[in-house]
Amino acid sequence: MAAPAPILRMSGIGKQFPGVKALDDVDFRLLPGEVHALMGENGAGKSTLIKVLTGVYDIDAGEIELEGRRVAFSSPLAAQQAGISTVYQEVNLCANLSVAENIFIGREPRRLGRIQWKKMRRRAEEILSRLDLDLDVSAPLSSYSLAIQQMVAIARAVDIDAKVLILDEPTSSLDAGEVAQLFRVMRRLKEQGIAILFVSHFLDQIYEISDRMTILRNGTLVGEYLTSELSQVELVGKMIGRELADLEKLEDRPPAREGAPLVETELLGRTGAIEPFTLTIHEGEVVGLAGLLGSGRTEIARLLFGADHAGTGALKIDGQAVSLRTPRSAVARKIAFCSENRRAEGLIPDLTVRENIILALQAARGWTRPIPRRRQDELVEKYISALNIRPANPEQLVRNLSGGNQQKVLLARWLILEPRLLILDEPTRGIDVGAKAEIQRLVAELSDGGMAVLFISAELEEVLRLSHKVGVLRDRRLVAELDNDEGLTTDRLTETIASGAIS
Amino acid sequence: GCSGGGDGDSSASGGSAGGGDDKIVMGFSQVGAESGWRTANTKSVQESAKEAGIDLKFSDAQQKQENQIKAIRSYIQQKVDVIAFSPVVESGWDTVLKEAQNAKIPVILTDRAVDSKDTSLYKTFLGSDFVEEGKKAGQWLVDEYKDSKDTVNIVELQGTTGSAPANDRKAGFSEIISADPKFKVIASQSGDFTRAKGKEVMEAFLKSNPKIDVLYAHNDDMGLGAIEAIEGAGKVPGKDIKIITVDAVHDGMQALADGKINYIVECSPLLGPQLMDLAKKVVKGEQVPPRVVTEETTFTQEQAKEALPNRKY
Amino acid sequence: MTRFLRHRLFWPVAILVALLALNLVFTDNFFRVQMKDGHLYGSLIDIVRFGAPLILVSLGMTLVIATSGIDLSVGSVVAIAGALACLRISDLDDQNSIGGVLAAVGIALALSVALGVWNGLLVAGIGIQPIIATLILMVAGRGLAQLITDGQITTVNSSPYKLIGGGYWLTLPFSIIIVAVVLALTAFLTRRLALGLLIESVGGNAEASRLSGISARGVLITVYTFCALCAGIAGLMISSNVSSADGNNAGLWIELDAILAVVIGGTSLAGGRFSLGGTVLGALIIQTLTTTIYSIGVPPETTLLFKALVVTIVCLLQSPAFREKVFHRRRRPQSPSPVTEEKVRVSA
Amino acid sequence: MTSVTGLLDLRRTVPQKYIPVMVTAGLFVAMFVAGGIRYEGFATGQIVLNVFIDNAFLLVVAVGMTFVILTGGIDLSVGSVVGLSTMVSASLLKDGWPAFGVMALVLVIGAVLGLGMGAIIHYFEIQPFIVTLAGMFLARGLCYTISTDSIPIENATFTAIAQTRVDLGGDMWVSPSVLIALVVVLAAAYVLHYTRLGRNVYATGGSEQSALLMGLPVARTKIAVYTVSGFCSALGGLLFAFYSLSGYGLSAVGMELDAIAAVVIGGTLLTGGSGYLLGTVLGVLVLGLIQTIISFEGTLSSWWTKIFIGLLLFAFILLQRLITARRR
Ligand SMILES: Nc1ncnc2c1ncn2[C@@H]1O[C@H](COP(=O)(O)OP(=O)(O)OP(=O)(O)O)[C@@H](O)[C@H]1O
Ligand SMILES: Nc1ncnc2c1ncn2[C@@H]1O[C@H](COP(=O)(O)OP(=O)(O)OP(=O)(O)O)[C@@H](O)[C@H]1O
Ligand SMILES: [Mg+2]
Ligand SMILES: [Mg+2]
Repeated sequence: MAAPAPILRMSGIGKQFPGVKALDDVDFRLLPGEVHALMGENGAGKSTLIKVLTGVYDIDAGEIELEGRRVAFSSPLAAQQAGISTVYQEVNLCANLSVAENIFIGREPRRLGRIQWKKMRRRAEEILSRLDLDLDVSAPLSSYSLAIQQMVAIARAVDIDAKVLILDEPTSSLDAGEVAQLFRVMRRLKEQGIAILFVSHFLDQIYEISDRMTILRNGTLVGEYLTSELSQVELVGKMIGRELADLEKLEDRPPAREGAPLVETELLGRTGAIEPFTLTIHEGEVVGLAGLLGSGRTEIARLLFGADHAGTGALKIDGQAVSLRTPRSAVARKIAFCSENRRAEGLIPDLTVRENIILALQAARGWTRPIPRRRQDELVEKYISALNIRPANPEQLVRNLSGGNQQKVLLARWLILEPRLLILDEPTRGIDVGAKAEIQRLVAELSDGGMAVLFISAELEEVLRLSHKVGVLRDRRLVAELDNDEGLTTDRLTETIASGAIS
Repeated sequence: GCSGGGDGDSSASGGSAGGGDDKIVMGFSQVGAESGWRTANTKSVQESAKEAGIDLKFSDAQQKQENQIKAIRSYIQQKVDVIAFSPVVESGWDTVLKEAQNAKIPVILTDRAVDSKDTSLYKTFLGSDFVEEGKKAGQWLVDEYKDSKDTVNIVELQGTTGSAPANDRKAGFSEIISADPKFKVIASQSGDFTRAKGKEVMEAFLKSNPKIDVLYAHNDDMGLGAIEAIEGAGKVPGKDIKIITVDAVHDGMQALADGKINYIVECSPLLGPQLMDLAKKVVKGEQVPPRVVTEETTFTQEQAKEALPNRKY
Repeated sequence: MTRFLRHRLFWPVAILVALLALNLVFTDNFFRVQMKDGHLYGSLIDIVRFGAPLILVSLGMTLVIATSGIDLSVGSVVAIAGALACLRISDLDDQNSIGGVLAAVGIALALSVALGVWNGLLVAGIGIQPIIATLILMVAGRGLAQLITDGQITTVNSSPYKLIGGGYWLTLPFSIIIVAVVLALTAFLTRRLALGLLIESVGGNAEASRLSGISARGVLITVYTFCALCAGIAGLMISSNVSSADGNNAGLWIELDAILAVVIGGTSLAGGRFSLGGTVLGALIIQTLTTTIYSIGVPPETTLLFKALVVTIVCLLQSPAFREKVFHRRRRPQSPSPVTEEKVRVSA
Repeated sequence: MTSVTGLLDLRRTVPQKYIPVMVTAGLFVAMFVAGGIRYEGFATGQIVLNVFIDNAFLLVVAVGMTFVILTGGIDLSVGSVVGLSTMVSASLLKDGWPAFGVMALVLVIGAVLGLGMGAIIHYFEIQPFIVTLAGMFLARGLCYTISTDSIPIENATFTAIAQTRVDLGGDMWVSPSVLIALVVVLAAAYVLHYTRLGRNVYATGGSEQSALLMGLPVARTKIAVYTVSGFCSALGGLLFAFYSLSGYGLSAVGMELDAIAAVVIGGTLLTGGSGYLLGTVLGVLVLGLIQTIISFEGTLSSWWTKIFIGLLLFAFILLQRLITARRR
């Protein structure tokens, strides 16, 4: 293999956290002009490897060479100055600043030390339009959905003049179109000789974009492979250490049984967020929502949960008109909502896994009726093993969990509530292949047991696989409601989304 | 005047526009309301103003010099006839007093002095002499122990650190007793002019100093707190430990009459009548003495018993 | 041993012990506790007894801080409670009547609770930032206390009232017993019942808590009310201890000491996890420091320098980053900065 | 004031984010008008100027505090540093030091104190509250070490600055301190809006961790804001020394609360990352105007003064809050 000299080489890397050996003697190299996928289950150590490399954490063992020179970055700033540009797993931007600033902060266009705001905004618009985004760049980042924030983070990273670009699960909430945009950009950068490290749990994406992959398992190196020489099945086998049997078992979804209508909306809407829509969710039914970034899926979910106040329309539960003023009243009616933004709207980072899991149940019972500790332990144990949360330590702080495992904790919080309507907004964000299949199976099982589910995902396959009925959104309007019969394919969905037509 | 102390909030100044008729308008800027003594002082000023037919603009500076300066400025702007104030602190009044002088408004200081070199900035200063008070306290002690040869162990409860009465009462006292080496101040600590602190500090003193003969407290309140501590430790205040305080507030006088305190140096808050007299003279343009010391006395236990029934305060 | 060393409260305890030991050098018998007239008597007892009001206020403050709030008004509530109780008692025909004293205490505490609800409504109902919401009561409340006492010191002569802050019961100072009861109650509410979990989650991430169905508003009002109640009890204690109410000075600056105690105890001002034990230790450290200053005879002019020194040492020793940098330990216990918290803007 | 508004970008028709500041400004004007209607001789330009004259030092201190609070920190030492600055100035001037030497030294002392606190806060990861509280004790303690008495300032330069009036025509005037404070405000607004340091301040306050991961110099920023705050406090101390022409260990006790209150009333979030310097200016003015109103109200007793301040503050904040909430 007459490969060019690696631009980056990490050897014998070890990293120990209290109680967890996150990395153990890992070797890794990155060649210029390649897209290198870093693969592994949730908690395998991918993000840790990236953080060790970019100076977020000190390393315990091993060494790093960049362009043949030994380096040890003391901070992400130092790594950035040495030419490594990184998008970390959780969106790490400052939501209080404007979109333009988030792209440019630290390297604003200046004249005589004075920031040129106009120029900055213009250039930000340019950069975003190259990613097919048309945003008000002077609006604060917090006014945009998580997916858009993710795009902004990417925009920032690719604009930084770098030799190495690291993308840690940048696509976890992006839809197909956005991913395609990103890949176009990545290919262009690759042609310029930039080395790209890419992490994703979407195998299709990996096979589409990457040239080479390194697989980690439990903090140890499994090996480095050329993507073209490793089949998907082999890859999964190496990641989880055994064969994955039931990945595609859910293929055909039974038609919805005739449950009673659980939730009915009548022209429910909120100005500026979602046009009035009418939707019925039956017991035991899985309703999927499909649409592009910012099309209003999350807004529907929030209205149904009482997280936002509806401006117009009516909501009926069990045939009775109700108004959900707070999430609390929704929970009291056994509606659960698992937010897409686990960091801002989901987890309490300083509490333990156990506390995070029982939080909603405890809140529903009120503080005067604590859940007995024995019962807590049972429940938590059950879901730790059902969702394979690792490390399987209920007293671990959630902040110390890997991204995927945090997502599972959030799911577990709502599952133990045994709701009647479970709203899942991007529940499989950042979850590995094995666990994803597990979660999908769980959703199917629960709905068979009579639970209604509103399922939102950027991944159309997933929506199709699970739902009985798919609502299609476009420009904050519910434009179609399609039954999931034989005729419905991802292509047809994409078409409906694109045309905005009523079928 | 007595206690100092701090107060952590915003502030005030006072008086609305003064009328131009024959009634005298006086702007009075008080230090604050940090102690019972101070409120008695305020009350005295307010009541005697009413009696004297003087229109009083009152403002409370909450122990902040900047607030007093603001208040005085606002009086100047409201064109009052005379300004009186009890300065929070001695220095730093020249600028604003000059403004008053330029506006031809006479100024009277009450309770505390200022250290301006230019004494023409104010007409007169009415108030007690804190150093003198300390000296009186020391003198009583010297007389009391003049026959004894043994060392006299003294503990001192100081007022708020840095405040004028604390500084001066300490200085006056130690000036007198330092003449005789048998007087030894074995512990001296700030009790912030409050009962609670006085009690707390005294308890600590009692624990760390087995032999205490005399307590000198910069005001009655700290002395009263200390009495509780002394009783708590199983000693008899006034006998086992002799107590000297300053102020002569009602509760203090009561304790003196009850034999729990041995000697009180009066520091009267009732400056109102004298102040109004001076104000009238000053407004009329009459000559007034540059320094008017308030009529103050000292009390022994017997004198206290006599004086107690007809004390206003 | 290392587990012991790593315990959350190891450093506060060590500091407290060191301070006490320092006293021993200057005062013989510092640790001696004797029986005197059937009462326990000694410097150690004094520290707890004088620290009692501070401990109470700090307990309430801990819960408020855990919700990432702050309560500046405690000092004023201390003054108001004491003033009102003393005013009522001084109006009694028989100041020693137990019923009358109980009624006075009840009214004072009821007013404290009302003030706490007021704070809670401003913070949770109207959404004013806690520091400003409670600043309003801090300023106005001091005035209210002075209004009640007419700016004078209201002296009472009531032995039942005296019991609260200055009396003894079962050989122990009654104030210590009150503190123990309140502490036990707080621990029960927060750790046995689920209040603690809800408080920590509201403090850790308010929006996430709301979306989990927690009534953040209810939690906040509860917490501010509890804090004011604690301050009220502390106010009774302080005024009872000297049998008088001082509307001008009672509880002055106690909010600073209380916040300091909470922070020394290891609770972050950013909210989230709180430690009642740590707070009690923190308050004891502060009180011991005060006592130390008196007993080793630090002159008043240098008191503050001494305090600055001790506070600096305390917080340096408590900082893992400092220990690691100074004691040259090899491995850094990860996590870029545990202090940093994500802030979630509530976009409602 | 207007020039600050000009600095802020009002190109778009009042973007959402400026609404709170606009509301605060509107309420301030309303309060002034209400005062003018209620009290005779209130609605004059000099009243507003007096608010500036009497609060110039607070304004400067609050500017420093704004930097700190924007990063999500807090600085309790400012009041003591003001006190210390007056004390150092007074005692050195008494010893015959040259005025400008003293000023320079005082500013350096303030900045160094701030730098030290910032470094401890950042490198040892200790909560700003305790570090600056220790700083507060330290500075106040140093005051007493210098002297427990107040020391008058008789230096010619200081006196001249203190007693100069800058005439603005029409019988209105301001003190040089006001001009200094305005320069500080403009400079700070410029720094916050137009320099990297300023933007890093906002980013650090928004999320320190994100700022770190975005490769921003968080350490430098955090230390810088405490240095700025220390410097501003020292400068505020000099202005205070001009104002009172004396040094006193107990001066500016509790000023940290006034400064924090001004910043927060101005709409800055104590959690950091959001707020404008114009808001702080308004906050100081509101506090000052409340005092002026009270002085015109006249006959309030000591306690009613406090209750009245509390009520005015409450009314102001309630309206501010309600109007802002309705607009959203
Ligand atoms: N700060 C920390 N403290 C303690 N343990 C940690 C910390 N950060 C990560 N870990 C642990 O290290 C391991 C590796 O985590 P890492 O985030 O690298 O996983 P990952 O491969 O990125 O997983 P995912 O796909 O879910 O993002 C996990 O077991 C995690 O719990
Ligand atoms: N193009 C856009 N322009 C302005 N605001 C947008 C845009 N897209 C999204 N937003 C904002 O993002 C928020 C979330 O959008 P929404 O809930 O509609 O997203 P979604 O359909 O769930 O899609 P996703 O979560 O994948 O972005 C909305 O409040 C909206 O204000
Ligand atoms: Mg990861
Ligand atoms: Mg969404």
